[in-house]
Amino acid sequence: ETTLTLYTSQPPEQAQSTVDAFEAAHPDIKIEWTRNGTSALMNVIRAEIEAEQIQPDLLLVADNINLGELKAGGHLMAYPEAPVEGYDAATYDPDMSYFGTKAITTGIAYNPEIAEPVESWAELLTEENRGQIAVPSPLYSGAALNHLHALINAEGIGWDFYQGLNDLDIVPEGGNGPATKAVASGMAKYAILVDANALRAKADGSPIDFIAPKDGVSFITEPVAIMSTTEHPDAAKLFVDFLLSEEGQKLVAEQGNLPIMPGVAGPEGFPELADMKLLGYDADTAVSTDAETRAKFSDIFGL
Amino acid sequence: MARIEIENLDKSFGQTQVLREVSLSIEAGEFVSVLGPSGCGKTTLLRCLAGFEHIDGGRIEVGGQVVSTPERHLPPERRGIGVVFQNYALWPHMTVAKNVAYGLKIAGVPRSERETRVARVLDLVELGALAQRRPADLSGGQRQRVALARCLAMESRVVLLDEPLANLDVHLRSALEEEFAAFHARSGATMFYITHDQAEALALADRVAVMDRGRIIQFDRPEALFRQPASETVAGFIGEGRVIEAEDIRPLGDGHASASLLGQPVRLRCAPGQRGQDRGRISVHPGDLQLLSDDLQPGIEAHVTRATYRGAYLRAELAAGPSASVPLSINVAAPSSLDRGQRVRIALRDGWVIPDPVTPTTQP
Amino acid sequence: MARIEIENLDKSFGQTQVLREVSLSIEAGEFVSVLGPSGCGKTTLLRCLAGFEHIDGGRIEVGGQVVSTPERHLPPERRGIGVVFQNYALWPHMTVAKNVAYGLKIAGVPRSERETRVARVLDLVELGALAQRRPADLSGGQRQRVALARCLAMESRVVLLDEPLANLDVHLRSALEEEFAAFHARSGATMFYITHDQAEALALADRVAVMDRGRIIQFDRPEALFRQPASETVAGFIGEGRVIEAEDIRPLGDGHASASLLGQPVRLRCAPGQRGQDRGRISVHPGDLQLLSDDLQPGIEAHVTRATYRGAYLRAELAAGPSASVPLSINVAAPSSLDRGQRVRIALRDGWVIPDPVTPTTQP
Amino acid sequence: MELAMNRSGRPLRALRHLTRAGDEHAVVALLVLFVGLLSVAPLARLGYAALMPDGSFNGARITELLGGRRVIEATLNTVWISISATALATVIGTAAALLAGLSDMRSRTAWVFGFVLPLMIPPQVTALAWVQAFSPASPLLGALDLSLPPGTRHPLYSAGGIVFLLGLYNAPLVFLSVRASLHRLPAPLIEAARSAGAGALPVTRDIVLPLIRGGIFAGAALAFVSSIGNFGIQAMLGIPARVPTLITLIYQQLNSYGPSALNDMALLALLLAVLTLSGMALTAWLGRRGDQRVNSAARPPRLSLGRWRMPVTLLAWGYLALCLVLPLTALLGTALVRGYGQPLSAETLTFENFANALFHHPGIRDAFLTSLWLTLAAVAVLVPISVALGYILSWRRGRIARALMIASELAYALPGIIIGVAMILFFLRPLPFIGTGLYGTIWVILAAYLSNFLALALRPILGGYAQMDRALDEAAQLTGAGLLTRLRDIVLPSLAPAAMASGVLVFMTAINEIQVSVLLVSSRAQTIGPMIIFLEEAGSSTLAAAVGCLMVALILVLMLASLLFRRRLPPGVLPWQD
Ligand SMILES: Nc1ncnc2c1ncn2[C@@H]1O[C@H](COP(=O)(O)OP(=O)(O)OP(=O)(O)O)[C@@H](O)[C@H]1O
Ligand SMILES: Nc1ncnc2c1ncn2[C@@H]1O[C@H](COP(=O)(O)OP(=O)(O)OP(=O)(O)O)[C@@H](O)[C@H]1O
Ligand SMILES: [Mg+2]
Ligand SMILES: [Mg+2]
Repeated sequence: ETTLTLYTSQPPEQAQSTVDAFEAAHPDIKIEWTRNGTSALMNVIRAEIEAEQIQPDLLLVADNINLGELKAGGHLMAYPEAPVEGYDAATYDPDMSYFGTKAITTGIAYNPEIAEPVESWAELLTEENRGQIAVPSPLYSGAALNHLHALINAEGIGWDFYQGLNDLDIVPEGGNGPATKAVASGMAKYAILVDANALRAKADGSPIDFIAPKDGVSFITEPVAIMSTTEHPDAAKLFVDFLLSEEGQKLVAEQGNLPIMPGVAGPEGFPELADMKLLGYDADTAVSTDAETRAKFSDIFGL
Repeated sequence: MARIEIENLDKSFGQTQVLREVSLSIEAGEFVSVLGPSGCGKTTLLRCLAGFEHIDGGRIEVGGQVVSTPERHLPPERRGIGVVFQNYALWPHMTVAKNVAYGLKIAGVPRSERETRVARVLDLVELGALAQRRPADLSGGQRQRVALARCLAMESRVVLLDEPLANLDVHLRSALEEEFAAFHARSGATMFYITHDQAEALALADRVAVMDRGRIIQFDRPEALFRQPASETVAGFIGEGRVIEAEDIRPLGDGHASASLLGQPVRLRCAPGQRGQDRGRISVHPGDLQLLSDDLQPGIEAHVTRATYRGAYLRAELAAGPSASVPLSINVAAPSSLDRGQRVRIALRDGWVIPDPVTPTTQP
Repeated sequence: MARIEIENLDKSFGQTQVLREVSLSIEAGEFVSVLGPSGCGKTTLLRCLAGFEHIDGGRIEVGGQVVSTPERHLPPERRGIGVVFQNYALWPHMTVAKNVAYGLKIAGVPRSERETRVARVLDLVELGALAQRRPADLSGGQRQRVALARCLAMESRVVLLDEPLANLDVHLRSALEEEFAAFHARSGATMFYITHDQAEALALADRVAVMDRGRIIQFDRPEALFRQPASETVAGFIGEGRVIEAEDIRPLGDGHASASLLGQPVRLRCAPGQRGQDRGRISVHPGDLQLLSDDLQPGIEAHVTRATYRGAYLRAELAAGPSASVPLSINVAAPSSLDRGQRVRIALRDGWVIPDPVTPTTQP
Repeated sequence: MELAMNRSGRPLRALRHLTRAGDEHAVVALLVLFVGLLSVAPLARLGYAALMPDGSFNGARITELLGGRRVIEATLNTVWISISATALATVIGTAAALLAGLSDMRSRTAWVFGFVLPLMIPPQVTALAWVQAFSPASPLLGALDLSLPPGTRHPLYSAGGIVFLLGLYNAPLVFLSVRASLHRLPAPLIEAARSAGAGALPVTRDIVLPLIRGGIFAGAALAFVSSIGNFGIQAMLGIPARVPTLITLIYQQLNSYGPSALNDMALLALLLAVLTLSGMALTAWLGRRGDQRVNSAARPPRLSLGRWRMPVTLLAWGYLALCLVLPLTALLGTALVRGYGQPLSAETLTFENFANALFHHPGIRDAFLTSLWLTLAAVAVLVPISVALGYILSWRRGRIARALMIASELAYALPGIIIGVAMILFFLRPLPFIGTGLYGTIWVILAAYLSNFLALALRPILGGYAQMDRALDEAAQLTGAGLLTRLRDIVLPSLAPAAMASGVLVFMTAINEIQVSVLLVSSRAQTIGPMIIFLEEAGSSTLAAAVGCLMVALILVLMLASLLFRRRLPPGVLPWQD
C-alpha cells in the first residue's frame, strides 16, 4: 500500500469526496491530504522549499500562475503521457507539468434589488457606480490576480479597465468572500466574482446573480500537478489520470463546478462553457512579468 | 468647635460584631486616648469616625453635624478629619516632601506657603534631610514619621491617630509625644489617639477610653483609671495591675476600707458607696508593694518566680499565698538582686477595692 | 552549636553606606538584642544575617559555616534561620493556621504532629479562635502574633526577630516576652532580637548591641549598658539617661570618684582606669535623682518644665543650672503633684563618669 | 533543640537540601531552554531567511527593499496608527477598569462581562459590522435619519477609522491588565488621600493612576502589539482608504510570486518586529520608573460617583451597546438566514446553519475540540512558565534575566503569520533524538501558540510582581522551601488575579486564533479559527457566522460557569467579578 500526500485548496467537503472517490477506485493507494487556501498553501510550500523538505506528492490548487512559479523553480514533474485527449490545449501546460481539472470563471455579480444586469466589463464604468463595485485584490487573491493577467492581455479591455475603476474611486480589496458579502448585503451594486460563489449564494437565497460578460470571462482551472520530489510517481500519475477521466469530471459537476471535458454536463444553473468567451494568457510569461504587473497595479490604485 | 458625639455605635463585619453600642462624648479640643488589647476594635472605631466604614447602628456627630448614621454617610473627604494610619499608608510613588504636601495642594494652599509648611513639619520630625527620598527607601520608623508629618501639616480640627508611635524608639517617641502635646495646645484640635501603650495614653490624654471586645468599659481621666479602675478588666489592664482577692472588706467611711489579704490586715481605698463584703477583688500595682528587708515586721510570704532587669529597677514576679496561687509583681530598686525561688516578705502599701459590677457594660 | 560570628561587615545601598564594619560575636544559644534609633541599620543587619542581602565586605559565619562573604552567599533557605518580619509578611491567601503550618509541612513534619504543634503555638499567642481567618480580616496586632506563631512553630536553631512586639499591648507583650524567654530556655536557640524598646531589650537579652548610624557602639550585658555606658550616645539612649557636665572629677580609687555638679559635691561611679579631669560628662538616670522635701539639705536648684502622668509615678522634666540650661528628668512617686514652673531642689544619688572616647568606634 | 532537629529526620533533610541546591539553577535552565527552543531558535531561523536569502548577506537588497517609497510610507503609517490606537485603547481600557474596580457604578458584573466579550469576536466581523452600520445603505443610520448621501466616502475608510476600531477592539486587553493591578491596590493609600480632603477625581488622578501605572503600561504594550499586527482591521479599512501599513504589505508579499517572496516577506517582518519591540521597550520603561510596591492584604475600596452615578452608568452601557451589540447582531443576523444578505424576517429565519454547525459537520466539531484542547494546553503551560519567568525577571537581576526578558518578548512582537512561517522553517526537519518531525501535527501549532503568546501571558504577571511584597517570598524561603515549592504555594496564589488575567488573555486570544494556525493546520490538525475563514472563503458566510455565534455563546457560558466557583477562588481572580 502506498500513501500519497496531497495539498489542495478545494473546500473541505469537496476535497474529502475527491479523495474518497479516488481511494474507492484504487484501494491500494491511501491519500493523506491537507486543505488550505491557495496562498497559504503556497507559503507553506515555499517554506518547505526554503527548508528543503518538500512534503506533498501532489498538488491540486487554484491557478496556473502558482504552478507556473513552481514549474519555473523545477519543482514539478512532467507527465507527458497524461490522458489529455479531447481537452482544450489552453487547459493544460504545454510542457505537461500541470493539468486543469475544471473551469472556475470570473464574471460580474450584481444585486438584482439595486442594480441592473450589464453586458460587458466596460458598462460597469459609469458614474452611478462610483464606489459601488466590489473588486477582489490581485495583491491578496489568486483568482483576482489570474483575472488581472487575463484582462490586461485581452484585446479591448486591458489596463484601461482598471484605470477606469480607479477613476470611480474603487479600490480592489480582499478576496472573493468579502466581495460576495458586499453585493449580497447591498453595500455594492456589482462585484467582480467567481461563478461558484455567486451561484451558490443565489441558490441559498441571497439577492445576487451572475453574468458572464460578452467580451469574455477569465477562468482558472484548478490544475493538478506532481511534485518532482515524489517517491511514488506511479501512484501519483494514477491520481492525475483519475481526475482527467470521465468519472473524475462527473465528480466535478456533482461538486458544483464546471467540468472541462467536453460532453460532461455542468451543474444546474451554470452557464454553458461553450457559450462563454474564455480569456486565456500564457502562464510562463505571466510568472516572469508578475512583479511588473503588480507594481503597475499598485501604482494605478495608489497602494 | 469640633465636638465628637458617638451614640450607640454598632458595627459588624459579616457575622462578627466588632463594635457594640459604643457611646463616647468628646469635648471640642479634648485629647482622648483609646486604649485596649489587640483586636478589640480600636482601629474599627477610628475608621467609622473617619468615614471609611459605614455603620450598622447608632450615630456619629462631629462639630454638631451628623456625619454617620446607618442611612446617611458623609464621605471621608468632606469630614475635614486628619488620620495617621497604623500601617503608614504612604504613597509610594511620591517623595517624602510630596507625600506631606499633597493634602495642602488639594486644599489649595499656595505653593510658597506650602513649601514652608512642609519644610517646617519635616524638620519637626527630623526628616528634613530625607525630603526627596521615596518611602520604599526609608526604614520603618522613618516611614512612621512621614505619616505623622503628613497629618501634622494638614492642621485639621479633628485628628485621628492610629498607634502613631508604635515603631519609634523611646527618644523620638518622647520627642513626638511632646510635639503632639504642643500641637494640641497650639491648634486646639480635637485629638483621638489610639494606642496600646498605656504610658503614652496616660501621659498624653485628657481622658482615656478603655476598650475591650468592642465595648468601651471605662472612659475617665488617667489618674482615675489608674487609681480607681471601675472593673477588673480595667484594673488588670492599666499600670500592670494585678487583681487579687481580699477578705473581710470593711469601709471606714473616709474613702478607705480595712481588709485582710492573705491573713495580713491591710488598708485600702474604696468607692464612697462601697458596702462591707466578706470577699472582694482588689487592684494592686507593682508600686503598691514593698519588699520587707527586716524579718520582724509582719508581711506576706512569697517566693520569686521570675526576675527581669529593667534598667532602673528589677521587676520580680512573685507567688504568694498558701498554695503559691496568688501572683504578684513588684519593682525593686536596681542595685540589688533577686533570684528565682528566693523567699521574700512583702507589705501592701496601697490598693483599691474594685466596685461590684452593677452596670452590665462591664460584662464583655 | 549555632555560634554567630560577624566580622567587619559592610553593606551599602547605592551611595548610602548602611552598615560600617560591624563585628559581633554571638555565643551559641545566646539571646542578643539589637537596640538603636530608627534608621540605624538594624533591619539591614538582620537581612544580611538571614541571607536576603548580599554583603559588600567582611564575613558572616553561622554555626562554624561561612554563610556570607562578598564572593560566597548561601541562600536563605539553606541557612536554617527563622525570621519574624517587621511588616509581618503573612501569606494573604492562607488562613492563620495554614500560615503557621506551612514551614512544618515543607520540613516534612507528619500531619498529626503538625496539627498539634500549630494548635499549641496558636494558643500560645491567643489566636486559637482565629485559626481559620485570613490575614486580611485580622487587626494589626493579631497579624503580628500570627507572624510570631509562624516563626515559633519552626523551632529553628537561630531565630531573628525584627521588632516582634511593636504592635502589641502591654499584656500580650509581657506574656510573649515570657514566652520568648521560655522558648529560648527550652530550645537553646540563638536569638537575635531587634527592638527599639529598651525595656524589652534589657529584660530579655543576655547581651545587648547598641547600634547607631550603621555601627555597633557598645555590646555588653544589660546592667553594664545601663550603669556603665561606654559613650555619650549609649548613655543618652539607655534608660532615659541624660548626659550632663560635671567638674573637678577626682577618682577615689575604689571605682568611685568625687566631682562637683552645678556647684554641689557629688559622688559618682567611674571606670577603674579613670583619670582625674577638670571637666567631664556624666550619665544620670531619672531614678538617680531625688526630690528634696526639706529646704535645709543642700541640693541643686531647678524648675519644672513639664510634668506628665505615668500611672505609678509622675515624670517631671526639669531645667537646672544657672541659666536653666541643664535638662534633667526625675520620677516622683504618684500621689503627689508637680506643676509647670514650680521650683524644686534635687540631690544626685548616683551617676557614672563616661570614659574618654579613646576608641574610634564611639565616633559616629 | 536536638529534639526539634531529629524529629524531622537528619538524612531526609540532607537529601532534600541536595535537591534544593540546584533548584533555582534548574528552573533558570529550564526557562532558558523553553524560551530558546520556542522563541529564539525559530525566529533566528526566520532572521537567517530574511538577511541571508542564499546563504550570503546582501546589503544592497535590504536597503533597496526597505528604502522603497511604499515601505517608508507604510512604516510611518504603521507607527502613528498603532500609537494612536494604543492611546485610545489605553484610555478606554483604563477608564473601564476604574469604573468596574473602583466606582460604585450600577450592575458592574454584567457590564464587565459585556466589556471583555468583544475580544472573542474576530476582528473582521467587528470591522464589517461597523462598516455596514455606517455605510450609506445602513439600516441603522437610516433609522436615525442620518444616512450619508450615496457616493460619499465611507467615514471609517480612513486612517482615523482604523485607529478608532483598533482602539475599541484592543481596549479589553488594557482592561484586563489594569484590573489585575487595581486589585492589589491597598485601601489605606486611598483612604489616606481621602482624609487629606481629596475627592474621587483627585484620588484617582494623584494616587490610583500613578500606583497602577505598571498595569496600565503593560496593557498598553499588549494593545500596541495587537494593533500593529492586526491584519483584519488594517486591511479592511486601510486598503479602501489607500492607507498602506506594514502588515498589509507583508500579506501582499506573502501572496506574490517569485523565488525571493519568502525572504522579502521575512525582511519586512523583521522591520515590523523592530518597531514592535521598540514600542514594548518604551512602554516597559515608562511603566517601570519609580516604585509601586505596595503591601498586601488589600480590600478594594470603592469611590462613590455621587450624582454622576446614573449618567456614567448610562454612558458605560451605551458604549457596550455600540461595541458588543453592533457586531453581535450583525453576526447573529447573518447566522439566522440561509443566504447572506437576505433580510431577516419570519420567512427567511432558519436555524439550519446552527444545526449544520452543531450536527452535520464533524469537521467543525473536531476543529473546535482541537482548538479548545490547544488553548487549554497553552494556558496550562504558559501561566506557570510565566510565573516562574516573572520571578526571575522581577527579582533576580543579571544578564540571564535580561536576556530572557528580551527573548520572551521577541515572539510576541511578530504577527502570527510570521510565527507560522518561522515554525515551519524550524520544525520541518525531524527533531534530533525523537526522529520524527512535529510538522503537520498538532504539536507544531501548540509550539507556535506557546511561542507567540508567551509575552502576552507574561505581561500581567510582571505587573503583579511589581506590586507584590517580596517579604512574602522571603518568609517562605526561610522555611527551607525550594523555588518551585514557593512558586506553587506562595507566589502563584498571591499573584492569582494577575495569573488569571494572563490565563484569560491567552485563552481569549488563542481560542479563535487564525494567523498562526492558518499555515500550520493540516487534515490531521484543524483549528476553529482557520475553519471559519475557509467556510467564509468557500462562500458559506452564514454557516461561518453560526459557528462564530456558537463560539461567543460558549465563552459566555464558560464565563458564567466560572462564577459558580467564585467562592472557592481567591478574591479578585475572575475579571468579571467584584
Ligand atoms: N533599599 C534601600 N535603598 C536605599 N536605602 C535603604 C534601603 N533600605 C534601607 N535603606 C536605608 O538604610 C538605613 C537603615 O535602614 P533599616 O531598615 O536597616 O533601619 P532600622 O534600623 O531597621 O530602622 P527602623 O527601626 O526604623 O526599622 C535607613 O536610613 C534606610 O533609609
Ligand atoms: N474586614 C474584616 N472582616 C472581618 N473581621 C475583621 C475585619 N477587620 C477587622 N476585623 C476584626 O475586627 C476586630 C477589631 O479589629 P481592629 O482592627 O479594629 O482591632 P484593633 O483594636 O485596632 O487591634 P490592634 O491593636 O491589633 O490593631 C478584630 O477581631 C479583627 O479580627
Ligand atoms: Mg488597630
Ligand atoms: Mg527596621
